[in-house]
Amino acid sequence: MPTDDAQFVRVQREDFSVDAEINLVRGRSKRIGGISIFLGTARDRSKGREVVSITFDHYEGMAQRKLREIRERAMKDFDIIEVAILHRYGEIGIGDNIVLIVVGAEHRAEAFRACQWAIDELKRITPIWKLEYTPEGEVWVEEHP
Amino acid sequence: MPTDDAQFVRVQREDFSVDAEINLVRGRSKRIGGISIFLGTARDRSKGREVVSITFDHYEGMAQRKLREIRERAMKDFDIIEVAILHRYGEIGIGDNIVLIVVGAEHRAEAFRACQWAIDELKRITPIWKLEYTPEGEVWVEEHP
Amino acid sequence: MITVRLFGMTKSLAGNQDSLSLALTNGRQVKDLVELLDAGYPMIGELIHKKKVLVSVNQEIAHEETEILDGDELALLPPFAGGTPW
Amino acid sequence: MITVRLFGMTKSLAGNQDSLSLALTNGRQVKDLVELLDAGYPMIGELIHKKKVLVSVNQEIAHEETEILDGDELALLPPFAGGTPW
Repeated sequence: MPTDDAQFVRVQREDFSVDAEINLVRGRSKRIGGISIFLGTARDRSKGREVVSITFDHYEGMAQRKLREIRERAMKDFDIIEVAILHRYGEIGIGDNIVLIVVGAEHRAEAFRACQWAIDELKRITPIWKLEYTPEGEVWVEEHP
Repeated sequence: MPTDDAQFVRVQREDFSVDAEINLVRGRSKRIGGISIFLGTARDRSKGREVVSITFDHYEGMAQRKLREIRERAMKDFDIIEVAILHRYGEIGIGDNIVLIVVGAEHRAEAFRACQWAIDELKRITPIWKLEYTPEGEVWVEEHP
Repeated sequence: MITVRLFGMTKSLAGNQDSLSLALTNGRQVKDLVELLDAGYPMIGELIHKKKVLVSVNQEIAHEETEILDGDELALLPPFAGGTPW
Repeated sequence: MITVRLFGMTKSLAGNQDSLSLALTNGRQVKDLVELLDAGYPMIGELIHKKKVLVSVNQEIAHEETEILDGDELALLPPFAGGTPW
């Protein structure tokens, strides 16, 4: 079936509204009863360092492709109805939104499972990089969980 | 420490904004990096029956007390920073919001764990009842998981 | 006289009243209240015996021997159904 | 000439260029590209040998023997750090 990728998977500079993304997901089916959401925000500390702001760099094209792949696999492998995945790029202030995953399902257990899987997988395969600005200078963050 | 119960735990007739509740939670600490949210919405079917609308009845006073208890236990038993719990009462249309749990933590794994625990516990101990209107009549829903 | 608040299906079973006023004269424990309900509202009494409906005293789940004092807040609690059923 | 896109720390290691233009004359596989990088950008070459930086061809992670054809989209990918680190 054709998927509305461009709506449900986005890498964008602008901030997003969680309510708006929830409405997009729940608009897909009246069977949705449980929505699990993960929102990642910019903390003021990272590995003991103070962080002033963060800049995300992404591989345009490949990043979107990987997020689409995560959405499609989530919808195939879990008993869920819809998934939206958003990631911001550019400069992000402390406390601001970075990443959002919204999973709508009939049953809440599957919504939670798929949402956790999607954020783990996003971190693992999506070509996005993070530059942290600290009082001591800039650091490209390397993370291997 | 004194807690802001009335802000973070509410049983209300009006709809709520998920963004507003997230902002309430994230306003508590700049250490928050992962926010796990559960939103329960009204499905159009329940146990094979078509549902036209739902009315929630609650035990005013005891319901709030149980939700406060869930918030306090969550903050004591999990490595999280803040929790908001909201439940609506009165008539709720299909697709509309029923219940919201927002958990802010430094790390996402604990946010997910606490959020799942809180919704399970809410269902178990909170004196709230549901009347479903179906084409065949009204049914008080009995649920023992 | 004591007042017992009703919720959910217990309200329907009592003709859609929000509460019952009962003369608790032969004792001061929850089991005495249940005896009165058995007599006046046998379907509610049966649900209590089956533990499908719980009795609360001052917003805490009570047991058969829980004492009832003047001014206590009593309620009948059918199975909870908050949140979503799924 | 081939163009290799740079991201994250590989950009910093190449003097903040967004991409490198390299003359790939002695072969047409990813390992030939890596040899060129070893010569011109030894710190990047070392990260590739340690598998800390991956090479992608047409947006897919490539291996040493992956063929490089004219018009292919090449990139160097340091460890991903999307989402939140926690």
